[in-house]
Amino acid sequence: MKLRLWRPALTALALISLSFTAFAQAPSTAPPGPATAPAASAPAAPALSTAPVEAAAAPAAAPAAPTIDKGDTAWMIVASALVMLMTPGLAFFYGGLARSKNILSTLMMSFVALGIISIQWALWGYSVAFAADKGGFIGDPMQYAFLKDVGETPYGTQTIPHTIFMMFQMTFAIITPALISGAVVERMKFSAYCLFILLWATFVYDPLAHMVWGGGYIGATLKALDFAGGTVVHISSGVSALVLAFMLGKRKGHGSEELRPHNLPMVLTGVALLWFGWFGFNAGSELAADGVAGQAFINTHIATAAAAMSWIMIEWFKYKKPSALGFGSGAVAGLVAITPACGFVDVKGALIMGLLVSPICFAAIQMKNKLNKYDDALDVFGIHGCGGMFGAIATGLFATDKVNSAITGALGAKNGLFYGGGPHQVIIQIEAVLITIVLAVVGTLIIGKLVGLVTGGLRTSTDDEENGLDVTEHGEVGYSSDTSTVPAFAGVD
Amino acid sequence: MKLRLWRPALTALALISLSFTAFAQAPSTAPPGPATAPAASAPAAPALSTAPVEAAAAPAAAPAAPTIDKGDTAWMIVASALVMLMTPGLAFFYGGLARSKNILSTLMMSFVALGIISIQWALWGYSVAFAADKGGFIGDPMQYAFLKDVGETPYGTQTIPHTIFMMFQMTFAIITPALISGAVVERMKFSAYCLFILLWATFVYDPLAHMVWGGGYIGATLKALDFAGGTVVHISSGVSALVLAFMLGKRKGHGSEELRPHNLPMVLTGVALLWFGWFGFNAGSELAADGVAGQAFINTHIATAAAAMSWIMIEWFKYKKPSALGFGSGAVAGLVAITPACGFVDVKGALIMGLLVSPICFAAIQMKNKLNKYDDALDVFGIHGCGGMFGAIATGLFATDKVNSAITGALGAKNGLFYGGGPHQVIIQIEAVLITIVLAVVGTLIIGKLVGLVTGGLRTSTDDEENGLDVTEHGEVGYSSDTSTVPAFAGVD
Amino acid sequence: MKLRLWRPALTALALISLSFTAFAQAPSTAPPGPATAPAASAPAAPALSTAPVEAAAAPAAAPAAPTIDKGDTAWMIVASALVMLMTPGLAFFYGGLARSKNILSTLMMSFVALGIISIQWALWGYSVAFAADKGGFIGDPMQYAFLKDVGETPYGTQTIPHTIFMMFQMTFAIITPALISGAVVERMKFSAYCLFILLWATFVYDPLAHMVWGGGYIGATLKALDFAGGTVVHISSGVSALVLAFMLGKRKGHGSEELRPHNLPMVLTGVALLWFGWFGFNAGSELAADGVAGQAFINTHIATAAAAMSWIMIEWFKYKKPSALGFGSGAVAGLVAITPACGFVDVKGALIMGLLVSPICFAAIQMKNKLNKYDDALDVFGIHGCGGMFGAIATGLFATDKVNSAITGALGAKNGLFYGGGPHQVIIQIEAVLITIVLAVVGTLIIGKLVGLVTGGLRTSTDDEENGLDVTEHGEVGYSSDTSTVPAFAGVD
Amino acid sequence: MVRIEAIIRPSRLDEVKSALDELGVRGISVIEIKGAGKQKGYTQHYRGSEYQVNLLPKVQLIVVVRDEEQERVVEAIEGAARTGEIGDGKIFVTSVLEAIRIRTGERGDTAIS
Amino acid sequence: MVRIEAIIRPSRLDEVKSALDELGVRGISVIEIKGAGKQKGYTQHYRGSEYQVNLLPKVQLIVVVRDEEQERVVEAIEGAARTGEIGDGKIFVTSVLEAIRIRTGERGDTAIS
Amino acid sequence: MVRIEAIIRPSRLDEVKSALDELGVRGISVIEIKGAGKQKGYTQHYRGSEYQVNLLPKVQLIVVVRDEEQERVVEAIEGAARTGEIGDGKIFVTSVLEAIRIRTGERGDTAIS
Ligand SMILES: Nc1ncnc2c1ncn2[C@@H]1O[C@H](COP(=O)(O)OP(=O)(O)O)[C@@H](O)[C@H]1O
Ligand SMILES: Nc1ncnc2c1ncn2[C@@H]1O[C@H](COP(=O)(O)OP(=O)(O)O)[C@@H](O)[C@H]1O
Ligand SMILES: Nc1ncnc2c1ncn2[C@@H]1O[C@H](COP(=O)(O)OP(=O)(O)O)[C@@H](O)[C@H]1O
Repeated sequence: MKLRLWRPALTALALISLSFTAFAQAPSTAPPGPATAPAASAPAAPALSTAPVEAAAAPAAAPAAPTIDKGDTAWMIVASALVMLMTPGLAFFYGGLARSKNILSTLMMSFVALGIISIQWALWGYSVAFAADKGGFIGDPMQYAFLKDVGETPYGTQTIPHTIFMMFQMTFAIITPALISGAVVERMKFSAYCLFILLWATFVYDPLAHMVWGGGYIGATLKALDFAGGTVVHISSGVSALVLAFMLGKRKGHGSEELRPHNLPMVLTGVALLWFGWFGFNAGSELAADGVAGQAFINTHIATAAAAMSWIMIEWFKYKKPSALGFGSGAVAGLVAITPACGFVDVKGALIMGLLVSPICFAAIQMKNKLNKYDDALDVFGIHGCGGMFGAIATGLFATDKVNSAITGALGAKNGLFYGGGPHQVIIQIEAVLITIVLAVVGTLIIGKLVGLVTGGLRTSTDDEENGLDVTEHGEVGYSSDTSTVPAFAGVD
Repeated sequence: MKLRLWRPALTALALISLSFTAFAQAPSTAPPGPATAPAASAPAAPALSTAPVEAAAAPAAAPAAPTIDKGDTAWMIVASALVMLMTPGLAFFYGGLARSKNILSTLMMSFVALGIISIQWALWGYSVAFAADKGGFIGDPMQYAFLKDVGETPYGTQTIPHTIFMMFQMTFAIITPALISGAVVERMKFSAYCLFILLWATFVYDPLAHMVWGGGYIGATLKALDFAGGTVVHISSGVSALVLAFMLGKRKGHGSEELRPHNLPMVLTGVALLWFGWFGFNAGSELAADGVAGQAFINTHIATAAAAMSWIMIEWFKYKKPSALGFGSGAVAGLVAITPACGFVDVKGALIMGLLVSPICFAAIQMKNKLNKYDDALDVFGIHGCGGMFGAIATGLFATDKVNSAITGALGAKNGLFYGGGPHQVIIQIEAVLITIVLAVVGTLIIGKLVGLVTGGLRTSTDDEENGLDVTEHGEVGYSSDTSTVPAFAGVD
Repeated sequence: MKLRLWRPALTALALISLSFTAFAQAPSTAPPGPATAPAASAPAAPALSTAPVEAAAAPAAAPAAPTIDKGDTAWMIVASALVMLMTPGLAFFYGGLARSKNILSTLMMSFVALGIISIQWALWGYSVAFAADKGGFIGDPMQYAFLKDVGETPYGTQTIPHTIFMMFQMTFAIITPALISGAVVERMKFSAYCLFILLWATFVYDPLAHMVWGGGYIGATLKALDFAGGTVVHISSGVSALVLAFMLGKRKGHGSEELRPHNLPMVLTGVALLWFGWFGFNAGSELAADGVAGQAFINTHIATAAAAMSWIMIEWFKYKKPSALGFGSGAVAGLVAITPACGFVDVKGALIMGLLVSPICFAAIQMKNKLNKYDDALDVFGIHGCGGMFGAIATGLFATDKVNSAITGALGAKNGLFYGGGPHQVIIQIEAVLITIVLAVVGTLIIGKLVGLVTGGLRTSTDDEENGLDVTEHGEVGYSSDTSTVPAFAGVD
Repeated sequence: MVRIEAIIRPSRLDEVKSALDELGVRGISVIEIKGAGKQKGYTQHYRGSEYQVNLLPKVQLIVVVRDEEQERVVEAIEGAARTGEIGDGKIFVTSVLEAIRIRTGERGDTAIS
Repeated sequence: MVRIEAIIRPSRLDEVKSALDELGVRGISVIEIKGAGKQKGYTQHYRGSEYQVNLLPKVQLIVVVRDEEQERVVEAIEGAARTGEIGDGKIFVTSVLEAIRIRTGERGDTAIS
Repeated sequence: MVRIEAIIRPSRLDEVKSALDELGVRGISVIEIKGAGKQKGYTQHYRGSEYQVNLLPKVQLIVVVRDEEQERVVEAIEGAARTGEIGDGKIFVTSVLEAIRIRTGERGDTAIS
């Protein structure tokens, strides 16, 4: 079976490489950098188009000199810091769900993304995502390479220093590959993982971010709506996680041993940091401290609360035991679902999306357990993949220009099905989801295969897996007893 | 004894219900919403009255078009996120103090408030608290129901989107019932707790918030000072906690077994998050990034530092062992005490309040131990109740319009006893405290009784209590060993 | 040997005391308070000089009425909160590295600094650091004593309330002595530690802060560059830690027992909070939400990411095991190194500094292990001392007025060696480093000796050390089992 | 000498310790263990996966006493540890060949007195 | 009665429990321990300091059974715990003088049935 | 064979392990326990409530050796674990009926060599 999968994948790789070359040669069509007039051709990130309009109301006709607004800047500095904190938050969310012999290995898979992707983003990632569009697929990899010309002068018509916008986007680029790690913990080689996320960020995330927010096909041409990253962040990582889980195979002991979370308070620590940081993620995606940011903020919170409650309600009815893990899982599912919609829907929409996403994700995980075909260890596909798809499509149902006039204005999209826009936007949203899925599946297959060749397989030895990756991959243990040479029990204890 | 308590309580319930009905029919007297001119009749929340004055200095006479200030908005978005983080902070503060077999149950009592109250607030809570005043007691429950008309246009004369103000206030509404949980952990049914906080938020918190900040009796008529929630948040929750502790009875093993905190580093994690988030709580209550916010910020910090030191000094003299729990308890006591005063007093006042609150709370807890009549497990009454009362009254001693001109200006109050205002304000503060106590006691008795009827008693079975609520109520354990079916020791270990 | 050390130390003490007296009598030369015109003689803190220039562009010639900018204020309130959070972050970073029998004692050494130094700063510390210059060494200890005149009116030409600036600086004053604790954990008396940091803050930190940022010799006369505290915070604490480690002697069991970190996830929690808070520390040091803050922000992040990666790369090559502790140690080293440079260098400079600092710190720790002469338990000197020195000197290599025009403008410094400024600035930076080292060594020796006399030795008894300081100094244990009187194993377990 | 190994409920440890104290038995060792037996366990759920847990927290007490004390000690433990509910635990007695007090090198009965 | 003390790999605990269950042995006690033996340990590094760790996580099972069950129980444990790799562990059998069921005060064989 | 159960101070574990290593004893099992005895405990305070703690952290070592090794092993442990202060701990020796190496099925003395 595996062999058959590789063939189309390799073809696709060839195609992708080809197009990369092609784009690189094509002349820049609409450089959104501050050097050239960004006016109408500015990358159609939702925030990009709405915020400046309000901020620079007076000299509306003359976009020549975008000025920095200190209030917006203050908010976006903080928002960037908040999103940065989400990656450690994710680390603890995942870490608590792992077994204690893999706690450090699990934490490191998130933390190392802070190391690798930050540098990748500065060197070329940001340029691939946000420089002048090349064929609707990527940005000019050279234009902002090494953050050349990324200084104080705002990007496009924004009102914050370009550095801050770049940094804000970097934090998204960091957490997305880290999300994937939840599917592969407890058995993937650390070296393979590091290489994988470097390539995945470059060939999957960066182009996708460009396509949606950087002036590429999905955002600027298809005119799909994705306020804060439903497609770019959650569907892409969730689907890639699923593919990678298939490629890696199940953990040793899956099905026979009981693989339970070793530290649920740590999981809730992660949930708390994610929830907190997500305000930066979602409300920050407006790139301004304005009314849309306010709406995005409350939508984020309401959807999360609703999803957390709806998850424990399911458990309450099914098992009579509403669980802490259920609350946390629901909260994350709610955060995921509202992400693409947060700046486009009203509170009612947010509430409904929150209430609905949990049954969907819960069912998806039940299905996984029944099928028993793959071992998506911490349910990245179940929560981020499925929750992300639901959110992206529901955005096409609930979006309304009453909340954000840019929808039918600068963004050129339509209102949602339930808000008088007809099925138009839903279909577009589905198209965006499909493109994302294809890119994620093909990209992950190719990159996973390649990395496996380089690192001699993606998986650690069975022995290493049994002893735990903390000791075998990192040479440490998470919890140590004071009794000198007595390492802590493999348990928390 | 119990029977005798219920009688006046039920009478009070009848009265409360009656007044609710009455108010609901009465025509709205002074709708503070953006639709009508809020000018002088604007809800007299401290922040509401001071911030805009400064912000809109130029067009002072024409309050017709309150404009959004991006600096204020940036700050208040962040402040809301900070206060949201306090609820998880509280969860860890309490969680570490519980025994490990109840760690998740204790965490969940705080986290679930993020779920339940967020939705309650959006549906009707906010409206009850902040819509047009009805008889000084509640706001019109319909006006903002489902957040109708809560959009970008500022509330009253504020300078931030209405959504943000609503969200900021929501975070207060969430943490307040969660505070109560500290008294009832390790034995209260989760179902009973959920129902209790839903009703308590509706019938105790929301009216109280209205009375103090929403244009109701305590703030607008009595003209008591409460900058960030000494009465609304701390006294109300502390007193209710005491009542509920009486209603529930003591934990099994109380007095015979030693019920010690299972994880003090987790307690300090909670303290850190609470301290951090409290800056949003206190300085954010100014609703603007201005000088009063700055003063509130430093007062908060100084009082907290002083209270933490003063608590460990007591321990140092008494036991020769200044403890980490003492530092944390003192810090929280200091945060509680300064809450009503932070925007009204100078640094000297804050320092003195911080130094004094710890001996008071310490003595209250000693008294509890001696009396041995009730089992306020994590000392909610001892710290929030007593610290809150001290803070509310001390506000009447130290408030000075040198720090905040609104005291004798828009708020119509007087300077404190030590700052030339005579005993006037102290007496008013005491009245506010008493009203709060009565409302909390009566409300909790009635609601507690009602909930007990619905859920078949407020307490879990003795067996469940012995086995720990994590397993019996939530079907999980906090810490698991890797040794598959060997659940972690009931201990941390 | 020890005797010989005390002689020069005592001489130095005499000299220091003398100069204090002298300065106290000297008339104030350039009071930077808001009362007098701060114009050119304003304290040359980097931020002070750059931010207002941009903010108050219009009335540039008339510095009479510095106005508050709400965007800057919003950012600086949050930045202060972020830096405050670093001290608990440090507590967890250190706490996880200690053994579990000393977990609370280690945490308390950081937390208590929040208590002690906050009060010290309000009473006299701020005044010593930031009031009118006295002989280039200290500020007038009376001018701002008890925060007299520290209100809403901005300090110097700043655009934020004076209270906020004072608070922001306070958070620096708090964390710096706490940093020292890493060298002395697991054996220093808590009483001795408390007294030590009180005196050290007063006689080492405050004068140093004044000399660098408050208008004193190093900043205003020597014109050394230190954006956010390479000398003031890291070198001073790192060097003092080394001296104190020598004075205390090694821990019992050092060399024979294996003294391993008891909880590495807790270490990573600390790293996460430090990284997050450091954005406030570094970008906040601009005191404004502007382009330089943006640059400082991204430099901070890039250097940290690079240093974390470079540390695990060393481990990867040397042991084939890139470790979580290595990642965390590298991240902190990167944060330390970029601190003095963050607002002065470009991204390339930040990246190089990040990549280089880890090998330097790693080698320093290796050297410590080989020499085996002192027991700097948690490597304060290895990371903060060495990383800080590297950073301070490298600032003289990479600083460029392309990034921050104030370098060659208001600050009167030169560009770095690699940016056309010649060796001038490097030499000045080295001088600043040397002055800092001398002050730290002499100050610590004298204060350490004095404190030892007062508290009857700096060290706990060997028995107490063996039993763990949690029980013996604080009367608590960190982790307790539910089995009533069975305290948790001395181990986590 | 005999080695008395008692497996009891964690919540009875305090009582048992007091009971032994009254008998004059000073030295004991305590271990946190898990036990399965007649006492029924419980079910845990993690995202819908069910885990049947039948190893429950118990405390194991080890007391080495002179032969003649065996009966009294066993009875004291029994009395203090009994709740009458399933899961109270067991006491096992084994024979000890030798006991040594490390501090002094004393052997036999004096080592444990 | 005999006290069978088996030191096994943590990952074999489930199998061993099932095997005993099949034999009808219901009561067992389990302790998490560390063991050193022929199985080689591993090296840890903390900031360049090397720590050689040779105490590895094991699980100790205690089962008290009637003398006649000894062989079957030992064989069941052996079979379920064996992987054939170094580190599988040991079983030690000691003689039990007396067993008491705390709940009922039953003694001897009936205490453990 | 005999089962030597030594209760020692956690801080002496390294020494004891080395001493046994020198004797050629390779296999040991280690358990973290709590012990009460002559050694005095300490007081904890939590918000003014006093908790008297007299169960102190100890380490229990289990070594099964051939009868003839008993004396040498006991002496080695004694020597390495002794500090001379109260609380050094105890060594208890019991008789082992049978030992089995799970990996190979070997029984008796060869199982533990
Ligand atoms: N045969 C046995 N061997 C070892 N331990 C046992 C045995 N039988 C019971 N135990 C221990 O005693 C505990 C209580 O036993 P259980 O059968 O549940 O209740 P009871 O002792 O009241 O009949 C078990 O959890 C287990 O730890
Ligand atoms: N003589 C002994 N006394 C006590 N425990 C032992 C002894 N020998 C081995 N063990 C325990 O058995 C475990 C496995 O022993 P080991 O020699 O590593 O492998 P194997 O049993 O396969 O030969 C050890 O980790 C230790 O816990
Ligand atoms: N009779 C006993 N049975 C079981 N364990 C004991 C007994 N006496 C002492 N111990 C263990 O030995 C440890 C040390 O004993 P203690 O009386 O404090 O000091 P010492 O052994 O130096 O006289 C105790 O903490 C306990 O674990």
